[in-house]
Amino acid sequence: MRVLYFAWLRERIGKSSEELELPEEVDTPRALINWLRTLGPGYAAAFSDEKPVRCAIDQEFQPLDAPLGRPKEIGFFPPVTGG
Amino acid sequence: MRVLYFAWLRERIGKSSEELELPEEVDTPRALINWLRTLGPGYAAAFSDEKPVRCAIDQEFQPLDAPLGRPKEIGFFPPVTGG
Amino acid sequence: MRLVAVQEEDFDAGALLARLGGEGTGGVASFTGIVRQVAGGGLKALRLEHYPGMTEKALERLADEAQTRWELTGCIIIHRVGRLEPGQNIVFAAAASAHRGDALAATAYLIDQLKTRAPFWKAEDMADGATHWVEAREADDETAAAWGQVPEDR
Amino acid sequence: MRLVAVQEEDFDAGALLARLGGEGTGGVASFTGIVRQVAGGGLKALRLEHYPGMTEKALERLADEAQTRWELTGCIIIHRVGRLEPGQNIVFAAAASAHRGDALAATAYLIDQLKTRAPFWKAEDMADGATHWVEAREADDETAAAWGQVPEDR
Repeated sequence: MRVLYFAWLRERIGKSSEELELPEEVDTPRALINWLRTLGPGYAAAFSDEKPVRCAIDQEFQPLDAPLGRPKEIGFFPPVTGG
Repeated sequence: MRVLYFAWLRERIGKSSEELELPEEVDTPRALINWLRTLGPGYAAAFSDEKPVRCAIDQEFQPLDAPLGRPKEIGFFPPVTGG
Repeated sequence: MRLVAVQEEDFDAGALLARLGGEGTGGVASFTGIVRQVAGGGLKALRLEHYPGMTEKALERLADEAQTRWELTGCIIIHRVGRLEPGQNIVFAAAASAHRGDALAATAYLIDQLKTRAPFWKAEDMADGATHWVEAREADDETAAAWGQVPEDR
Repeated sequence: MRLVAVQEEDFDAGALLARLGGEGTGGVASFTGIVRQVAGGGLKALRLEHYPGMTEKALERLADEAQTRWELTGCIIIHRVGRLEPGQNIVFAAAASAHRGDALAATAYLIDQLKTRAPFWKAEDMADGATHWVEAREADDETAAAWGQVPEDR
């Protein structure tokens, strides 16, 4: 699965996207966040607080507890600030 | 006093403005309308129905029963339709 | 920046918008009114008449009111008069502010109020030779009044 | 007429407005967002990041919603990305309709919704070398939600 990071999540993790093989038990974005935290200090820093983290599954905004399914991509980012 | 007519009032009266000496008892726009009606058939046609007639005293919208005072000019016209 | 005008010539909306984007401006809202063909397609042209002198004063007052009600960095009202064909510009209102809500609300206010509080009159010249004066719409009165605290001046 | 774009280049608001004045259009409303200098004057530039692909889909959806809610003859949303200095254009939203109220409301809707439902992020590069990500404003959520019936998608 392609995982994308934006804004300060991208900066803390040090990359804008990567292909990851997820363990089967990762079934929500929140579970994915918990798993990502174990990948290294950058991830741990990016996801130290879940409150300002939003996500999109296959480019649709979803709550962190939405069923993950088998999407092509998932994006993590802070609340949007366009306009 | 300068009296101005706009839109279909101007068309029916056949002029856009004129200088008139008003009798002293004409003390409101409505009284002025009643007096104007006597000046000829064009005036009578223009003011046959007061309901769609609006006025401005010295270029300020005023109700027909406002005190006339001694303005420099008074304009009569239908409800406005700009924009 | 403030500009109020009554004119026969067309206006350049892009150039006007550019003049509103100054120091402290976060957003510029605008409304451009266009002469609309009537249902059935018989409109040849509008003729726009106004009350010279009074019109400019009325528009300046609307601009004053908008600048009092909202925090604006600029405000424009331009209204054309004379003969206007379907598809041509007839009116332009715009407001600039640090905040988008102020710019949007002020623009809506200007155009809503202008419809009922500025001395313009429209006649329609039809393709079949008929000509008639446009009647005022009650809905416009209600829209203008919905802003509240507008002087009872019609 | 419908146009949705995410681009680094500036846009020409006047040319865009002209494209919206077509058959049946009585009015065109627009909002142009401009990068505002911060209080104190220390902002050198904004950097606008977005989620390519998702952003365009989100903007197309907002245009769809506006065209469903109001009777529009046209609709434009353009959002710039990359480095933008104070005074430069950042976003343009416009709507055309037979009726002024529809054009004005749709334009306000587009810009209010865009603030909370399109994946853009702003970082501020300050003149003193500091750089920080702009935080989302709760007031923007409330303004967007006030339109009602918006999918709970953040």
